[in-house]
Amino acid sequence: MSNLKQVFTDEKAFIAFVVAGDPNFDATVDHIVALAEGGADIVEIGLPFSDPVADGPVIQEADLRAFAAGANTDKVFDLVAAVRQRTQVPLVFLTYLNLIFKYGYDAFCAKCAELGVSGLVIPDMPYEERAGLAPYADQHGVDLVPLITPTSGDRIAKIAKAATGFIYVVSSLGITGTRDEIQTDLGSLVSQIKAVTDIPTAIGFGVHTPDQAAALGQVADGVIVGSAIVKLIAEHGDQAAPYLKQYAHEMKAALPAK
Amino acid sequence: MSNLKQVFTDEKAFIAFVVAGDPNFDATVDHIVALAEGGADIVEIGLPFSDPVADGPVIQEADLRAFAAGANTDKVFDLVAAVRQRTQVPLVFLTYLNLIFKYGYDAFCAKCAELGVSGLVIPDMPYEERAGLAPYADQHGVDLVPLITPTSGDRIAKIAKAATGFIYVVSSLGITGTRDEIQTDLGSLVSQIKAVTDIPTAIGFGVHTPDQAAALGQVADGVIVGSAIVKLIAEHGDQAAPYLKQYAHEMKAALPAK
Amino acid sequence: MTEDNQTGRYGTYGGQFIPETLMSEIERITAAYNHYKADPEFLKEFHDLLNNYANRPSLLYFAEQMTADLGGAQIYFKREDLNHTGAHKINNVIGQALLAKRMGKTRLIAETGAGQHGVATATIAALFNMDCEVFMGKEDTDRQRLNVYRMELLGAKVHAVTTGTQVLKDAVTATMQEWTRRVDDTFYVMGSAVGPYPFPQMVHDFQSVISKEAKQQLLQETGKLPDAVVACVGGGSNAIGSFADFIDDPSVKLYGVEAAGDGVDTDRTAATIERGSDGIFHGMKSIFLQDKHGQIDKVYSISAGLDYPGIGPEHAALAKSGRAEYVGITDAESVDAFEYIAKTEGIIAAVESCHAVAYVEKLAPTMRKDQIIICTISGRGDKDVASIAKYRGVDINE
Amino acid sequence: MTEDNQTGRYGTYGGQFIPETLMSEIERITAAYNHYKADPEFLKEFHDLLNNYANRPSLLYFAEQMTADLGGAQIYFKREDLNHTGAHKINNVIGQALLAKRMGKTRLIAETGAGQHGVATATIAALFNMDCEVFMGKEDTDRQRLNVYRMELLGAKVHAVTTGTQVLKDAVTATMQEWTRRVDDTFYVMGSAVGPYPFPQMVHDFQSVISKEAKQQLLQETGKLPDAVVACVGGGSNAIGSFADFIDDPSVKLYGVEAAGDGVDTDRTAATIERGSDGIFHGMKSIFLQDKHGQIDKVYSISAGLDYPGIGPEHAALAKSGRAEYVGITDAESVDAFEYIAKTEGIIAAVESCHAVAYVEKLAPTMRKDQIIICTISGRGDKDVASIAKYRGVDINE
Ligand SMILES: Cc1ncc(COP(=O)(O)O)c(C=O)c1O
Ligand SMILES: Cc1ncc(COP(=O)(O)O)c(C=O)c1O
Repeated sequence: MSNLKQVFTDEKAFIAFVVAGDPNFDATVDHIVALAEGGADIVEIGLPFSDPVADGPVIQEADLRAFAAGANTDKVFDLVAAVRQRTQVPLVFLTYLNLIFKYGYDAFCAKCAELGVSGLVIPDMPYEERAGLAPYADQHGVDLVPLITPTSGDRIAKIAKAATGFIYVVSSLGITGTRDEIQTDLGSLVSQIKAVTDIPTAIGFGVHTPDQAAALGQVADGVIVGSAIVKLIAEHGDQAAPYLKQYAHEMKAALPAK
Repeated sequence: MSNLKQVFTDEKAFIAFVVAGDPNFDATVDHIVALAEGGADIVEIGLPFSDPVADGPVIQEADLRAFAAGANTDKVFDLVAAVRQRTQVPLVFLTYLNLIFKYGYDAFCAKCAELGVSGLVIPDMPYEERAGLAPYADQHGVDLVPLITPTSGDRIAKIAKAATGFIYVVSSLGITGTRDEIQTDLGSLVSQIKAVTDIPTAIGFGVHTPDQAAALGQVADGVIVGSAIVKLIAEHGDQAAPYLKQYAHEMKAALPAK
Repeated sequence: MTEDNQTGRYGTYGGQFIPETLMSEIERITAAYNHYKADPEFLKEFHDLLNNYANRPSLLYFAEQMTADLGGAQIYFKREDLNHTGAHKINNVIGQALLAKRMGKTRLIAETGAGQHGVATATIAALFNMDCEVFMGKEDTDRQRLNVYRMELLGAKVHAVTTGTQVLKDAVTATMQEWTRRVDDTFYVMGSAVGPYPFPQMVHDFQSVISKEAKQQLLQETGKLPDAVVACVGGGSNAIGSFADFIDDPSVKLYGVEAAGDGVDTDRTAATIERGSDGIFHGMKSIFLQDKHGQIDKVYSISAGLDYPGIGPEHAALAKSGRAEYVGITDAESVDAFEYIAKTEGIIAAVESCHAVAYVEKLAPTMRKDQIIICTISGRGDKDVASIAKYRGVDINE
Repeated sequence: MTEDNQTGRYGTYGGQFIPETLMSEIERITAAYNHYKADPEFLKEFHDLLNNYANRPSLLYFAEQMTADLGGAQIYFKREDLNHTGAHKINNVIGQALLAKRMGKTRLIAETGAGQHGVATATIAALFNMDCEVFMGKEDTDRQRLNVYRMELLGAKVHAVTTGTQVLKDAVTATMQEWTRRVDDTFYVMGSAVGPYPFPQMVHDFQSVISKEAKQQLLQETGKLPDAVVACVGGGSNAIGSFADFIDDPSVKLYGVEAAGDGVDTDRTAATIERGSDGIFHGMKSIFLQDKHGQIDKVYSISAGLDYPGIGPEHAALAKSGRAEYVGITDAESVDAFEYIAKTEGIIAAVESCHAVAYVEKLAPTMRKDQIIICTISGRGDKDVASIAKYRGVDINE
């Protein structure tokens, strides 16, 4: 078990997502540092996969830019090593199970531990399929951050009970991407989780404005922003750092106090 | 019964074919007169049909030229009337049964009689299908010239016995068109006919050179030339008359004496 | 003896109006056919091929959605589209090719319009290991290169006919001419219930499997005869096959549906019986679209398979006697029906067959719910999808 | 409990590797399927639709010419090409759509590569009067406009997928995404024996009608089991259906034939089992064509239906256990086979199926004359004629 849970102890957390290698590896290092400086409590690094079943067009395009820059698992580990020269911000990976499987469950988790990557978010690994990876994650102290969605229903309890680090609460059906309105009754969803665990919750999928951060921060222990950040990178390319820092600052500031 | 049979009494007959209206009606009148002057004993006038099942490409193209000039049954009767102002050469029609059927069997035969058309050659009216037209032809003294072919076999007797005017002996299988070599044993075919009737025989399909005329004239009572004449008309258009006259002269001259 | 009660007549229609060169062969074919049609061995082989090659019996399908939607008679489809090669044509071709084989022929020739009959003939030639040459109007070979290639894949040689109007009737003429040229080893596989006797009769007999099966299937399912049978008519093979076993059941109304193209009253039509007149052509006395002098018309329909200026002589006789009724369906109506049956039943039917479907759409609502219509789906419509798109102005060029 | 002996495993393969958003739905589908697969009413309706809509049983055809020509084992074709819509796909689609209906769904979604599965799904949606949306890579919609229009005729909406490599695997991804977006009224009709459990099992069960019929038909005709069964493998639905009822007959050799494209040793291939490695993708643990990091390859074959970088988990397990053998056939070999079966048997078979035919051409001569091969002709090849012409350099643009 990692230190992730600690992040949520005193403040509502702002979790920022970038795709590793978008638009190139040096830029990603700068972007992560900028996000951390701006106030991001955790940076989620997307390790790009050829067929990202849970991701919308904004992140898919970022993946393509990353592939064009030569992204692969080894390169992303190198990236993390470079990041670690400049910041100790907690890191998690978001990726698909096949990349971890091919690297080897044990080797991948070991590498994460070595580089200080605290957790893994794996959209195509539901509760029922944790058994292959979980022993290695446990052994190396890497959290498996589960997703709970508006359709989870009576699956919530078992997922929440097995969670370590934090729980990724998916705001809406469908795939990643910014949304102006979130329809789900997130209050009820989070309280169902809280009823069985004290692991922190962070809401993602569609979150992009400080107003949303303020509102959702009332409901959960943190918010996760992906597409909105990736859009800034798409717009400003390797010059995006100051914009990201500013954005992180605004989002963090908008979060309510604990 | 017409006077056609008489044509063959003293000489081997040269029978020349033209398509009515190819390339126009005035020219056809000239062509018929020229052929008669050159020595043609009978002129066979093709009344063009949209779908001439027995005709090869040379005559089909002549048909198209005739249609372009406005050919139809009425126009062709007008043509014959014009021809009759200038020559009394024996005439027969070659056409398909539908045109006669649509004009009316009785009316068509009456019109032939009126204009001095002695016979009809109808490639798509075999012996078995004579019964509709024959009474009217008989009544108006128009000969139904039957075709006998290399495949007629034991049909020869009944066809020959019913024939009036002359018998069109088809030299070869297939459709009209000039042929350099005729494979059929025409001697045997003609003697089978001669065994049952004294109606004259004329050989057609593929005949075009004076040499062929000389040879086939030994076998039958006449030769019929279609495509070779039509080709001359295709080449010389409405200026074909002198060439036709010359050609008729050569062919007639090449025929052996009776 | 008048013209009208000789061999091979259907009332005043039919006959053998073909060049003398072919008459001996026609006599041999008649004799052979009369022999084999009563030969148990021949019939056994024929039915074995129908069942184990052509995939018969074809389904009699209750069109539940369409019946409910139209709210009248119960509609059954006789599904010839499910035959191997996708149309009723194969039934006839198997029969004729088998006869050809029995007669010692080694070469099949055939005409084709859009290619359906050509493909069917090439198919059987491949199976029987016989030579095959198909004649097709140049205009059609240009429009239907895919079908030309399909025939070539099956081992056939395809000739583009450049004479006349370069369409189906010219292909028939060219095939007859080829037949007069080489009759010894060659059998002309006639593509519809047309031509000189005994072809219309052979085609009638070989295609009658459609109505024989349908009758038995319907009796088994409902215990009843149909009240109406509806089939599209080009030359009339599918329709005569659909009618055959019901002709002697006077309670069964028979409807032949012709292609009216732009409309029966326009020049762009192929509605032979409504618009045509008696004539003699392609070996038969029948009804043809022709001018007053007897020149055969170039006809028009969106469906290549109905685009023929004549009709089989038995249909002419059935029309004259009133035993069957013939109606016209326009391009527009048939395209609507094409879309309708696709959306309601999930069946993409040949545009030819959709002429019959369109008539069923008119007929069914005028009938009682306890009444039954059998409509023959003569072929599948995959071949037509591109032309329907074109008709609707959709660009499907790849 | 290790990863490899959980729900829905075939040996070490299978599983349910999908987003949490779908897991409750997958649980509902599993429960519903487990209920209905034993429900006599459901099974009756399924078999009734197979027989009276899909046109089953399909023929078991003795390929006499080909058997004689190859001079070895007796060759039988199981003729799925004679099904309504022209391929085996319909069997599975009927089953899944019926389950969807029973679950109260009103909307079907499906991925499609060249269009076969999309057309089959649109067909059943039309028959069941359900909404239908089909996802197809943009590259494929451009190449296959005719099939797009065909689906539209059947009432489906077709989405061109512009993400990723814009081909089949991206269409699968897009369909899964659409499913996560709207899961309540929507059923994802999976097109092959792939995806998260219970899809591979459902597809197995619905397609097993192929081998059940074939076994019964062959026993009836010869009193024997086959010595070998040969079927092409894309995702593996046709092959698993062809194998299913023989898996427990150890004397029957099972051959799955993959598309080797330019060759198993080239980069332009789709021979998953020969060239791929274990991975986790599209909901399942199985074998995939991928790079060493686990990025999925863009694959290649002349046959759009075999052009998938994975294979159903049950095949992965059959390959691992050695119960079935998987072999690759190149484009060139399959095109030769396409022409060969057309010329010898008069059958234009799908180029997918011709991969199996090509393997039969190799296998039969190595077997004794008293031995028997069943080869499944999974679909008809009319759809492929244009691309075969193109492969041969023949211009068929109309
Ligand atoms: C599917 C289909 N239906 C009908 C026809 C019309 O022909 P017939 O009237 O001979 O059945 C054709 C001719 O090609 C056809 O292909
Ligand atoms: C005719 C045909 N055969 C085979 C396949 C391969 O799919 P599967 O392996 O699922 O049978 C396809 C797929 O579209 C197909 O259309």
